Amino acid sequence: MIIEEIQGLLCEKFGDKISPVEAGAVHDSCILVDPASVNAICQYLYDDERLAFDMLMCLSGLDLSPEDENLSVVYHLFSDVHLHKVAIKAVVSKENPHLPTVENIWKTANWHEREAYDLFGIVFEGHSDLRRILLPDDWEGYPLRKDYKEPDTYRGMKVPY
Amino acid sequence: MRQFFSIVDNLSEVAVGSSKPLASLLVEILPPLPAFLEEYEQLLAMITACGIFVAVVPLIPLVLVLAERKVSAFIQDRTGPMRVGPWGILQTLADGVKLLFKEDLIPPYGDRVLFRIAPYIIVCFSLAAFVAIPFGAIDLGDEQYIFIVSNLNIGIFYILAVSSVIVIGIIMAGWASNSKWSLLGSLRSAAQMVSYEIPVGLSILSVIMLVQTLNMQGIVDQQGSGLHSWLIFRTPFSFVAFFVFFISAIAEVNRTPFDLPEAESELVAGFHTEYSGMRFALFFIAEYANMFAVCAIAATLFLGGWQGVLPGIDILGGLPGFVFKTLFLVFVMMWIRWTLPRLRVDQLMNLCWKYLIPVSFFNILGVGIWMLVLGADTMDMKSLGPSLVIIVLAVFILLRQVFKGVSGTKQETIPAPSI
Amino acid sequence: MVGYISNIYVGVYTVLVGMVITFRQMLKPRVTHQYPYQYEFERKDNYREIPIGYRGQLHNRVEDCIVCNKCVQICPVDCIYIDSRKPSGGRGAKLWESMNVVHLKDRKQIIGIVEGNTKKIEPDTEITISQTVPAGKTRKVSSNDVDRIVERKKVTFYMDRFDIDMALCMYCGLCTEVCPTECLTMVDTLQGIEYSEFDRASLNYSFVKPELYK
Amino acid sequence: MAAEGSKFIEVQPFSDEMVLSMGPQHPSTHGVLKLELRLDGEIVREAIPHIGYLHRCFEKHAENLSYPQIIPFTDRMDYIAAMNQNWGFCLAVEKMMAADEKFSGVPERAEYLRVLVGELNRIASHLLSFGTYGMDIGAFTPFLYAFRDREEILLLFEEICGARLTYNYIRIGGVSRDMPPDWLGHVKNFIDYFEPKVDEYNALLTENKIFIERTVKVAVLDEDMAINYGITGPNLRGAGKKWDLRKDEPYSIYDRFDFDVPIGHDIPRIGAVLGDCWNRYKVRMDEMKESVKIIRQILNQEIPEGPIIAQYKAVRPPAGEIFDRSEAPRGELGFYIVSDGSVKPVRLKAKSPCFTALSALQELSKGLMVADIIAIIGSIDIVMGEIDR
Repeated sequence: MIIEEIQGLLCEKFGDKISPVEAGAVHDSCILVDPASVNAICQYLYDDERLAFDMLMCLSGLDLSPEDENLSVVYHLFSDVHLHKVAIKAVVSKENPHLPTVENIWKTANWHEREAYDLFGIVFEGHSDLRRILLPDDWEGYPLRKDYKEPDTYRGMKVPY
Repeated sequence: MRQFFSIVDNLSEVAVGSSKPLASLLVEILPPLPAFLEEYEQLLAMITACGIFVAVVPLIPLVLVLAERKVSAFIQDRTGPMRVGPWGILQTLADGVKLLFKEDLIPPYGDRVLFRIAPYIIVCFSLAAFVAIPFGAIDLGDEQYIFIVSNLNIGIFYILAVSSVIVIGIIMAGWASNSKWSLLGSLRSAAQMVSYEIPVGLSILSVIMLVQTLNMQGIVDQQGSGLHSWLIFRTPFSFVAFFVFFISAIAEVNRTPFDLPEAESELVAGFHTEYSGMRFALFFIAEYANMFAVCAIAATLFLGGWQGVLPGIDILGGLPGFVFKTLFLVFVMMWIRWTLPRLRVDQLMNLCWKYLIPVSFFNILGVGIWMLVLGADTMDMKSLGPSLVIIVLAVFILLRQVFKGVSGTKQETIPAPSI
Repeated sequence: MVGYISNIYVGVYTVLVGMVITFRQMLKPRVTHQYPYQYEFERKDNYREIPIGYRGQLHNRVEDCIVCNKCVQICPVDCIYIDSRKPSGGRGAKLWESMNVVHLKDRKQIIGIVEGNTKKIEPDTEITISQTVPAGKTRKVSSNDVDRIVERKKVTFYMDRFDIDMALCMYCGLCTEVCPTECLTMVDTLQGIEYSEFDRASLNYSFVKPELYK
Repeated sequence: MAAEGSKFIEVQPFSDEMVLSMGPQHPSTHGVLKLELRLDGEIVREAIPHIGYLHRCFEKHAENLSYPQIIPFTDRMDYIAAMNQNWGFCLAVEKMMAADEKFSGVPERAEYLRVLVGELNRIASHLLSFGTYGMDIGAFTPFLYAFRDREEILLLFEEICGARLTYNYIRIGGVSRDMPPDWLGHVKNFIDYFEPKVDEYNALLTENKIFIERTVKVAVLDEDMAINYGITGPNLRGAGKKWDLRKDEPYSIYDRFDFDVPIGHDIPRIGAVLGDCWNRYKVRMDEMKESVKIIRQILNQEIPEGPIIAQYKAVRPPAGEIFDRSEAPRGELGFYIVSDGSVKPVRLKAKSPCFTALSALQELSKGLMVADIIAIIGSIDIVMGEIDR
């Protein structure tokens, strides 16, 4: 199934929560979705027999530039049944980066969401164990944001070595 | 005090024939002692012999550690230690010296007293087992002098009793270290050693039934008429009992595949995780001394002790032959260690309680029935013949299967490209 | 009961098979070597030796270096430091003209101006190299000894500093690939792999030779 | 910043339970993994993995480096199979570059070289996995046998790319060096020597009764759970799912070779069930043989002459984003790259197979024993460098 068909199916179900496929993208195309309903959309993608996306290949946060006021979360899904792929993207603001978790659908999202929280500060509501995963628990700031300034010291140690 | 010494004297009373410990020769050769020491004559002789053993036995680990490293290296395509001395033969000495100079760390919040005495307990009791092992015998005049510290008439029983005290030292070490790894290791070891006492005891029992004595020298004496008189070949059941004993002995001395107390991939180093310096070396000495002791016991009980393959050929009182047998068993232990993976705790208990103990009970039963049916004198050809036939047949069939299985893996003829 | 006995049999059997395999191994020759003693680390045909093109320690032949800064730009970990300045004399001033580097087959180099065709080496001829650096003499070599001849660009900068921090280097070899004069190389001999130091600061190698620019 | 505290296990005072901190320094956590165990005697009630001890900010680094400069950093992710990591990254970038007219595509000869080194590295990686798994279970000898044979592969790599562990060999559009003149002969020597060795290792360790006791029916990871956890590679195939990107979505020139995809089986003879530790381990042993098969096919073919690297001006992929995955020895290695048309990526995320595999540990380890934890970690074959990145 190609991405337009998937997008059509999603539009049928969710209507205006789905944006059209990003035009002009050279490589992979994403379906932009409303961040608040990510969980419902993913549940539909997982449950529907025609789609049956049973594998979350990758979940990544995305910050395009320091000037950008938005963060995105990209979900790369793969269906082991129909062997098709789709990427959906949810855009949240940098001030209030909240969106629902998909951990209840794909368990692998647990650690991926923790990583996105750790490095981008995106808060996944309803996550069972949302804490830093790669960085120390008392690290300040979210390093993969483009406007991140590294601290001078961490616990008395000089950071820029 | 005097009463205590008389008990010791009674215990060490010669039980069989006119054989005496070698140390009593000393008493006879030396000029007579002053009158007030006369009644302690035997005791002094024993102390002298003990002194010799305490000096000699710690040298065994020195050899065995190197042997283990070399055996493991040869199995694993390596050369082992090569730098200290020719072919690295002084490596253990160098390690010992290094450990001697290391700081003796005691973990804070640990139990300092127990932590300090635990290695001594382990070493003492593993050395104590050597007291009752006959290393050889020599005929002088009409008297037979045995290379033994004390010819106890309950020798094997004494050894079993002494070697089971070691577990107390291990638990002390684990508890006093104030480390969870140590504690886990020592508790594993407690469960393991207590359980494996039983198959050891039972398989010894099936031998005792054949020889009707607990005296170690007495057991050796009955195996004096050549290879076929060794207790391992007397009945098919004692053949099995040897393997049960050997497996349990490996577990008793905490070696792979039963080295759970010090499983390095699980428990870091088990009960001696927190030890350093000479105290750590003491654990090593105890481990290897123990290993030598159980192999010596196995050789004594099953493989004819210091008696030779043919009757009457006992070079140097049979000492080299006995050491050779023991070292061979030690080698097999090392060979097993560097071949097999480790069991899990519950499987270890399974093996003991579900396999080894039933089998050794079956052995006792079998030996009894064998003696009832074919006569109590197992040296008689009527009994020995069928036994040898069954053993040879079983070994032949098993080994044929094994070699068939091994050759299934394609004997590779191509050497490694870089050699 | 059958399962019980077959369990024992399989246990004994597989253990014995393993033991036979390990015993068989004991009779074979060893593969390990006594590292510095048993082995002559000289280049031979035996491929156990350090192979040609091994990525060892970095080395810069500053005589060839034209201070183009490409290595600094490509280095992913920024471990190369170059300071340079222009010679006085304004635009177009150069320290020396373009020259040739003659790579001999015994891994030595001669720098100078090669007379005649440098692209193609005819066998059994004599190659004359004049104005060799730094001696300034003329040398003659047989073309059979010559591996290749590389053109060396003209040098237009004084090199004040060429430091490589080998403690930072990650041995990716990208800098040697971009080097236009092939002066920055990775040493593929024993010196390239054995250069331990007690002090980390002494791993910072300085290659600059001020006497070259006098 | 949200108030947060590290989640540590708490036990009630005077209970029979004990908290044991396994790692980060521990002989068999394959690097610097820390596990917090809540133990009831020997039985594990709960195991929480703590990762991040080897975090080197790969993704942050990558945003500040040009594409060719990132390749040495991918070496350091999964340092056991660095060739495959190079390859995965280059595949993703090449896919983006395909839209660039000046990019001439990967030459044929380079594809063959890539498959050769990729499969050799797969063998090396599985050998290490086999060896360390033996050591985790307690058999030390297979470890050194595995290292002995892996050494031969490292020598081959040393010859072709000059490094033993961090190769930086596969570049965008090709490979960095052509093979030395007699290299294929050395590869053939190695393959001839190595192929019978796998049988020997199977007899020594795989079929050993103690090993079987330790690994069968331990930590069963069934297919549904594996897919839900996003677990791929040998761990998924051990659960019985026949899924291999080399076969099912063939990249490079894998469609020209004939090889099987080994999967796990229920084996009543030894009691193995789909998805247990033994099956996961056995899949790796079988895969080594399949890799040997592929290498043999290359050796029997004529490798086409020609250039080894594509022609292009500079690596400036057109703006856009891509998620591409390739089959590394430990599973599907994905790279999510967002480009804005400059020489540096805007965002690069590496989806490592070990990361997802380790996340299943918490669920797998419940109710097992301490020794089984070691068996699981070994059987999912993690490399901390890839998890922490």
